[in-house]
Amino acid sequence: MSRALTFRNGVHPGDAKELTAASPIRRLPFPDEVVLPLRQHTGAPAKLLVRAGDRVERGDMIGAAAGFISSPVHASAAGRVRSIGPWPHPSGGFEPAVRIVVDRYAAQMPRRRLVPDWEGLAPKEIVSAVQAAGVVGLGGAAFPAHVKLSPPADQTIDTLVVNGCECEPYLTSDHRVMLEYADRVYTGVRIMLRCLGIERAVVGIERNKPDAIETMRRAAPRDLDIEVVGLDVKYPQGAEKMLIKVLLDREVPSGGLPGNVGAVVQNVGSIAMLAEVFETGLPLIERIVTVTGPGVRKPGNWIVPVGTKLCDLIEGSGGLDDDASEIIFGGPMMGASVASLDTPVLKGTSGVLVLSTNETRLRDSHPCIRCGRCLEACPVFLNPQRLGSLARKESFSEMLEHNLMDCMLCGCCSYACPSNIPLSHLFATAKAALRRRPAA
Amino acid sequence: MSEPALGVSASPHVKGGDSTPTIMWSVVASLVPVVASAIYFFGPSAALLLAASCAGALATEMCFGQRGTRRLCDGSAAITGLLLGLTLPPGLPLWMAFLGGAFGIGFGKLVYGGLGQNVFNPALLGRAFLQAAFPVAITTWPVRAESWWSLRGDNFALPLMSPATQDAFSGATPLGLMKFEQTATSSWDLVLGTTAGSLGETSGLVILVCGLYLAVRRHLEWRIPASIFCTVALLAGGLHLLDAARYPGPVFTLFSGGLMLGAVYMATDMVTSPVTHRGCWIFGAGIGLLVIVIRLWGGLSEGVMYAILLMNALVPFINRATQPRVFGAIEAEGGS
Amino acid sequence: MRQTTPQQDLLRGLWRENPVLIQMLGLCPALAVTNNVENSLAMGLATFFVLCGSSLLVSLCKRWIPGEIRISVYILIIATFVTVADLCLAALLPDIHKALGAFIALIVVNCMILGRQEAFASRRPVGRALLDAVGTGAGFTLALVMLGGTREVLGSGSFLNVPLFGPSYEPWVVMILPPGGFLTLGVLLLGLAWWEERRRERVKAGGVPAGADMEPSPALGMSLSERASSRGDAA
Amino acid sequence: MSEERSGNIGDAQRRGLVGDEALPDEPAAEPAALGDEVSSLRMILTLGAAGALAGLLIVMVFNATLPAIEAHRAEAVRLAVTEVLQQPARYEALSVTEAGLVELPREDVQPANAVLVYVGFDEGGRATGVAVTAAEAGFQDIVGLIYGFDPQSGTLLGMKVLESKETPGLGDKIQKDARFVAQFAGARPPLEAVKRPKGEEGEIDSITGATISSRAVVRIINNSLERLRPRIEAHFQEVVR
Amino acid sequence: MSELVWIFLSALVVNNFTLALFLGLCPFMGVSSRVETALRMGAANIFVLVVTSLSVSFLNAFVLVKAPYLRIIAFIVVIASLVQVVETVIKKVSPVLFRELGIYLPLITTNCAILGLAIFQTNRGYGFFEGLAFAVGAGLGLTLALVLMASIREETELADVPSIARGMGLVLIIAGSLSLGFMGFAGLLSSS
Repeated sequence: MSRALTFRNGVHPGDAKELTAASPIRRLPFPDEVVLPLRQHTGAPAKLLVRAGDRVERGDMIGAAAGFISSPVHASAAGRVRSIGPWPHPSGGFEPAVRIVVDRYAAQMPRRRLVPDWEGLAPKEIVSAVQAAGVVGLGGAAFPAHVKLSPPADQTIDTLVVNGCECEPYLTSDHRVMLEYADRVYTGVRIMLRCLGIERAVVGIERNKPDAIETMRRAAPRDLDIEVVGLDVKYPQGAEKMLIKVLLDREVPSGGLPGNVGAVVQNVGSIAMLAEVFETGLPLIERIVTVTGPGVRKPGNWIVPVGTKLCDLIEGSGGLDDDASEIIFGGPMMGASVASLDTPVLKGTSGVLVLSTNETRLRDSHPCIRCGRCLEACPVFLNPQRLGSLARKESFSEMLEHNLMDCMLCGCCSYACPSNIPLSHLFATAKAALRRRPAA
Repeated sequence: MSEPALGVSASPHVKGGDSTPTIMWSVVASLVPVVASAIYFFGPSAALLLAASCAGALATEMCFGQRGTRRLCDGSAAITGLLLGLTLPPGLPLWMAFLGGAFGIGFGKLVYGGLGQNVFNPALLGRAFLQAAFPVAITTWPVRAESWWSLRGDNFALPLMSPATQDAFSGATPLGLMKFEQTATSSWDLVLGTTAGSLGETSGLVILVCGLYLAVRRHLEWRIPASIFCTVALLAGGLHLLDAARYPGPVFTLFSGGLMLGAVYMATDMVTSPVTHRGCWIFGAGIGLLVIVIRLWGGLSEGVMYAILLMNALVPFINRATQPRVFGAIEAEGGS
Repeated sequence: MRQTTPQQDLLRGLWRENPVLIQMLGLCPALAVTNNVENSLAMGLATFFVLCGSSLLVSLCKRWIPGEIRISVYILIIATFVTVADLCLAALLPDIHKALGAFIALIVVNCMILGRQEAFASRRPVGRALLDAVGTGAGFTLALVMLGGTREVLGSGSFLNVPLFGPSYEPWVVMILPPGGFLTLGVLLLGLAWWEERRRERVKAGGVPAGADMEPSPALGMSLSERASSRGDAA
Repeated sequence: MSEERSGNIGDAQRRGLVGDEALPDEPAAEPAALGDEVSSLRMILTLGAAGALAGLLIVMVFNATLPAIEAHRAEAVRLAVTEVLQQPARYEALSVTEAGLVELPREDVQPANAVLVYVGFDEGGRATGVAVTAAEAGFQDIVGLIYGFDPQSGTLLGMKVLESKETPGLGDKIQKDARFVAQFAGARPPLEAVKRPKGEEGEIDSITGATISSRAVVRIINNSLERLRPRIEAHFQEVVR
Repeated sequence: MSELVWIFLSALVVNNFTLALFLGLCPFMGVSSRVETALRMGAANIFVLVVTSLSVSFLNAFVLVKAPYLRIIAFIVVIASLVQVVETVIKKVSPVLFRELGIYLPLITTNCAILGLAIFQTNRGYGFFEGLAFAVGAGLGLTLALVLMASIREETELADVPSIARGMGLVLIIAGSLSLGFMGFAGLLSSS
């Protein structure tokens, strides 16, 4: 096979996955309290359905989807709603959230099947079941899964791209899922193929996970057209556009979606979750989180209820090291640092990374010397150098002319910048400023 | 569990290895062998001149730099001073070297707002100023000195005063010999550096090795020197084939004058070279072309400095023209 | 609309609205011929002559010049005076005439002169127009001599051809070459901007009334009463 | 109207030349008194009158200054010619044409192919040499010079640079370096600029650091002589006054 | 032929109108903040310079032989009216071109480069073709300087230029640096 096994540009951060790559997925004990923000996904926040004092069972819907691109929120543990109000959110601010005091003595078992069995359902029915179960992408952005399963009529989808790259350093939850739940992944693939009405799936896995490639190859069902491809290790290999370029050699048009080139991309964790929802009959109320980093005593991959607070998660992982200095939700490249240990794990929280003072030592920022490394790093071929100097002068509209909107905030430019200029942060700020500005 | 003090910072939370001061100081470090060979060839004069030009550069940066002395730590002023010193003839009065360093930093860098904002290479701008201001002193090349310890000219001329011993010492560079007397210099002398010339331009081989080291460490954009060497070698080779008597061959062209120093250390100055790979190739080709034009058809025997300065002026234009095609942009729409 | 006093008309062009240093007009001669004081002075005076002559004439004749062809007539008048200046210089000071060369003829297109006609001489009484022309012309000459002085002192080590530093002075040849012209004026402007900035800071720090900002620089030897009167006008 | 006006002096006005005092304080400056329409005839008359006055003035000044200007020019020529012809007793301006060295009615209007030269004579009225002006590109710009040539001995009598913009301190030595200038007297063309003279005839020791300018001078003389020498040599003997 | 090439190159780079002779400084300072504008201004300049050169050749050959002292007046009048005529013609013939160049044409009348060209051409006794080469070289030279300056100024807009250098001070220093760089072309093609 003469396929280029990677995309152009990108960066090579050390992957640091050895901390947890060998830790099997284990369940942590239920916490005393779960906090469920109503905004856990891309799109409109869920509409609140409960009031303080209400008794909820595990799997009860407490927030309803507010539109097509939205997703419901379910109680992840049986208990009583203590209060509803602003709560620290991984995005940095406070968001309305439902606090549930977990009932110590509840069975925490499903009363009845909340999600129907998928076999025998029409594709349309599967999609609405997926939405009702609150399934979203688990890779980070938490894009509602049912949207991906119902492409617009003008797009002809021919391939499902299964994203097993997990290119962010440190994180290993997808890796473990592929090792431990390969069959479940393929069940999910089967469901997705059914919904999309297509036959073909391509699995892309970075080569730093040879065991996962091996397992996935072996587990691939013979009746489906499935290809498992080992890819070069490079960040951001797992970005949709990069992955489609590598696996299908198609370039998603600027401003377009994978659907424009006939592909749907979903990461293995989300696909496994899709299958799990139908298997267990429970909506998305728990997920696998990698807790890792030099600042935590016992790193591992844990299954926890959505809404588990950071402090409980850390405690389950043996507590913080003495020189732990920063906690990040997500991977080190795109994840956001959180200030409060009360921040809850969301549906989209793929990992919690605890860095120690060694990694977070403040580095001086220097003037840009136009070395061009950001251009060499940018996977979408922007000119971050120019964008950065425009951002400094706040010429946002001129930044648009330089294709700011194609930036996916992958952080490669900041990573590569020898002058330590927070480029992707500047771009995020500029994008936010432009979004706030009334459309001109 | 006690609440630890948690920091919050913007993503990404990991960083690549290089930092700007690292790059700068590694360039300075790679200049050490070049400086050493300059001192080996030209004795105490070389050391004095380098010190004077560095002093000029650093003093100006210190007095007028925006954030005072802190900027000195990034090493860029030191590089400017060293590079300027390396382009000067060994017999130049020290005050001129000092003036050149001050001019380069002041008008080549600080008026634009300091490091990273300048358009012209400060060292070369300083050199061009000196060339225009003191055309005689800066084209006076010493002939071989009696002992290593003797000065190679009137380094200690009083400030604002002419050097006393100009004519007695004047020799000629290989390029001058070629241009004005049609006398070739042997390739071995050129490669080893046993010729007359500026402090840093004689030891082509040392510069090439240091440049390779920098390129391997990725502290230097290898495309620019590669492009310059290719262009110069091709053009010189072609012309040499046409008329061997009139046009010198590629080896002579590559190793004579300041081409090595210019291509490896001056043209690759990150601030004043294009940011795109395509731009770097164009930039290098432009320098190569201008070097050949000025050397062969111009009035000066050496044109590397002017070629780089002129291409520096074109860099904003090259950057505009070579904007990468954004991922997913329709081919027909082109770059912008 | 602001009324101006005769003093203001005369002094404005000298410094505060100096055609070269502040308004950046007539740069072509200001840079091209200022490689020594002698040429600068000659150029300044020739321009002074043309400016005064044409201002006077324009102001005298403004009544009879139809608006539509105004500019053409001005140019004609200016060109006439320039030709006169050119011929006189050639007759009286042939060496300087040779040194200035084509740049005497180029006084015609010095935007400063046409600008003064359009902005001032064509709207004001003869006396005022003349005052303004004298002030502007003197300001132009002053700027030229400043430039020429700097360039000659550094570039040739002399002032008005009198050597200043003895025979072993190493001249900065660049100063009498084109780059020296650009750089000298650039440095002069940097200096002015720096001085202006410092003055503004002093004003801010010392609590001097804001009106003081508008007054012409005291460095030009205005008496205190004049300063007071001009401040009164400006306010 | 005022829009159009600002367009006319454009650049100057846009950059604040007009300043604050230019506000239309005196609309009288506009020819309002004459009504809105100004007839074309009036315009033409005004322009014509202005032009006529201008012409008159210029002609007057021209006539007044002409003698002085002519005198300066003649003096400059005299200085140059006497220098490069080694102090002839007198000299005359003649034209080199195909017919030989002839006198033309006007010095400043030369027919095609004719070149103005100055022929010097000794006391006895014998022609001693010709002074020729020539100009070509030098290092910076055109270098104009005059040289004296003695066709009988075939040697140069002298050279003087009349016009150059060569680099001060380097290139302008072709004008100021007496040693360099002196070499031309007695040199036998065709000349050659060399770095280290070997004592051959026609060698000119070029100025250190100003090789290009030195070579330019040599080239200008060589080229000019190449063109004129046959004619001058053929007809030189005829010129006796 | 080589004479024409030298005249062209000399006007283009060696004795660049703007950077070495200081002609056309008004647009160089005023119209050089954007590259697009600079390009248009340059194009308009080339055009007017060529037209001027042609008419100056004509005037010198047929009209001014008799009255050299009327040179300045004749040139300026002819240039001014020519520009006016050209403007009108362009407006009629090609509104597109007029939109591109039109607004710059009147500014050019008072541009010293034009009259400078006329006078230099006369003083040096250039004929028709020499004048043409001179005009094209000078026009391209002006455009080159203008565009270089504009692209550099666009770059410095993003820089932290110290407050005292903002504006013309920096522009003049950039011009000086460019002028230093152009000194490298001295002696081009005349070194034989």
